[in-house]
Amino acid sequence: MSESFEIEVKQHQALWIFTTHGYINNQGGDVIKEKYDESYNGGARKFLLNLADSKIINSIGVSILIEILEKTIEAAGELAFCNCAPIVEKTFTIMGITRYAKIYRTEEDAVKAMS
Amino acid sequence: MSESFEIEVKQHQALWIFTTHGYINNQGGDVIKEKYDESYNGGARKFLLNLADSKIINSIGVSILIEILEKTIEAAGELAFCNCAPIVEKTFTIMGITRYAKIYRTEEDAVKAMS
Amino acid sequence: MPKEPDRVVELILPMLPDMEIAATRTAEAVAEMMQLDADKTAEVSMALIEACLNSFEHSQSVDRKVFITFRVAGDELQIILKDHGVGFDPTQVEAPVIEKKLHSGARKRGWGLRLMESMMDSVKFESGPDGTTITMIKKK
Amino acid sequence: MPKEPDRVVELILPMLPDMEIAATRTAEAVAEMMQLDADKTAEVSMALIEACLNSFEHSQSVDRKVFITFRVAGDELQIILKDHGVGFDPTQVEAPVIEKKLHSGARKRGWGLRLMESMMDSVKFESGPDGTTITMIKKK
Ligand SMILES: Nc1ncnc2c1ncn2[C@@H]1O[C@H](COP(=O)(O)OP(=O)(O)O)[C@@H](O)[C@H]1O
Ligand SMILES: Nc1ncnc2c1ncn2[C@@H]1O[C@H](COP(=O)(O)OP(=O)(O)O)[C@@H](O)[C@H]1O
Repeated sequence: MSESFEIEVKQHQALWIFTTHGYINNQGGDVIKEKYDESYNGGARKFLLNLADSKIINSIGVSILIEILEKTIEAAGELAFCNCAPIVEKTFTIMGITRYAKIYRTEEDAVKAMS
Repeated sequence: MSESFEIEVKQHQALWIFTTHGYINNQGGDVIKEKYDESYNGGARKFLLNLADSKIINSIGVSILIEILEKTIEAAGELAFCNCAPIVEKTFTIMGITRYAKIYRTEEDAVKAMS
Repeated sequence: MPKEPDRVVELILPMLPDMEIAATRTAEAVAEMMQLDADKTAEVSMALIEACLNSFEHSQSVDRKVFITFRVAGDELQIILKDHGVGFDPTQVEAPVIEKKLHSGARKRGWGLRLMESMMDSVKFESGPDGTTITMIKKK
Repeated sequence: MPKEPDRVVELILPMLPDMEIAATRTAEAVAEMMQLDADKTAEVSMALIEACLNSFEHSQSVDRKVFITFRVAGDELQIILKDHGVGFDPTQVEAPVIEKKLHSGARKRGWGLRLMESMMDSVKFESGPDGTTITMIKKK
């Protein structure tokens, strides 16, 4: 709600990890896109979004995630998600996003597989 | 809500410690009263209620707490609370309960003072 | 783009166990909209719980509903809670005193109105044979 | 003691940012009343968020309100959401396909109806110049 959306960015070798906090709506999506663009412009091509603390999303927010997914695919990069709440995973599955982005159970699993 | 109220009972020397989980309404109050009566009938006279996980209460629930407070005072015993949410402490203060029952910040503080 | 709507949320609840908690959930969402702090939000919820429980328990309303309007106006949250019950005279309600309650045989209940008044900045009762309307205000 | 009321909760929300979250809070309270499990409750909330956002964004309703009725009947949760907007023809809405969306220049949006239909057991639209009514059902 009015509690603002937050995001932390960290780097593990070539992998950029974004940890989100809060509702992924249009504003939340825009914040993710902004951080994504910054690291993309710095040369990053491998991205992991840890959504453990984003248990509410909406289709406007997710459409922004599709934008960054498209950009990643076009650059022959890789984008994945981890720690998704069941409803988030279900949403990504319904939309077909899971055909283009892997979902890992934990951040550790993701880092291991993507490094 | 429909999630049921729970209570854990433990003993530290002569002090009986009840840790509550959930809404202290009429049902929650009844559960506390039942556990209180059991230990009272076994001879207990010193009681501590840890309310850390009961952030919602209502006046019906609190009126049951007044019953056990009365019974404790009549037996020259001692009843105290700890880890109260601000709203719970405020409620007890408004009602005057804090004149007859101490409120400790932590369980550790309470155990130290009451042992 | 049409003009911005008033910040008013209306909720109609059935008089059923735990429905007072549904009222607090809505109150919390409205409180967030006006960025009321956590302590004040909890105080609003407590007052609302007591107001709902009174209607549930005492109103004898036949439609078994409470009608709640939340209105944010500037820095104020106004809550109007109505039931279509038998009403009561708040001036005839005895003020509760803990020393009296702590005597054996005394009714321990009777704290609802006191709590509502203490938790809110103002509480007004209008009550008669068509029911009870409580208007409560909390300032930011 | 009057008879038990129907398990119906009514909510009227202003079309304001984040008010869809207020709708989910009420839905959660109703879901708890019928002991709907956590996953299904989250699915109901997601469908409700999408339905609200559509009314907020597309209805052009002049009163800027959505009217939501939650009804528990046996093992079913029925949600009726109305706006007094311009309406639309759901049969004319193109089904979204991720492969098309992933092409540059493509509109990424257009998932709301799909999500609502996938999250609920049934979704029915009635829409015309007086507005849109969506009836959604979730079974326990
Ligand atoms: N909505 C209402 N309709 C009818 N009577 C009410 C209502 N609210 C309060 N009352 C009356 O006022 C009295 C005091 O209420 P309250 O202070 O909340 O204490 P309690 O509910 O514990 O008795 C109630 O016992 C009841 O007689
Ligand atoms: N309540 C409504 N009032 C008017 N039009 C609506 C309503 N709900 C949906 N629509 C129309 O249906 C379209 C598809 O909606 P949806 O699948 O939710 O995707 P999106 O909102 O992202 O466009 C909208 O773009 C809009 O034209």
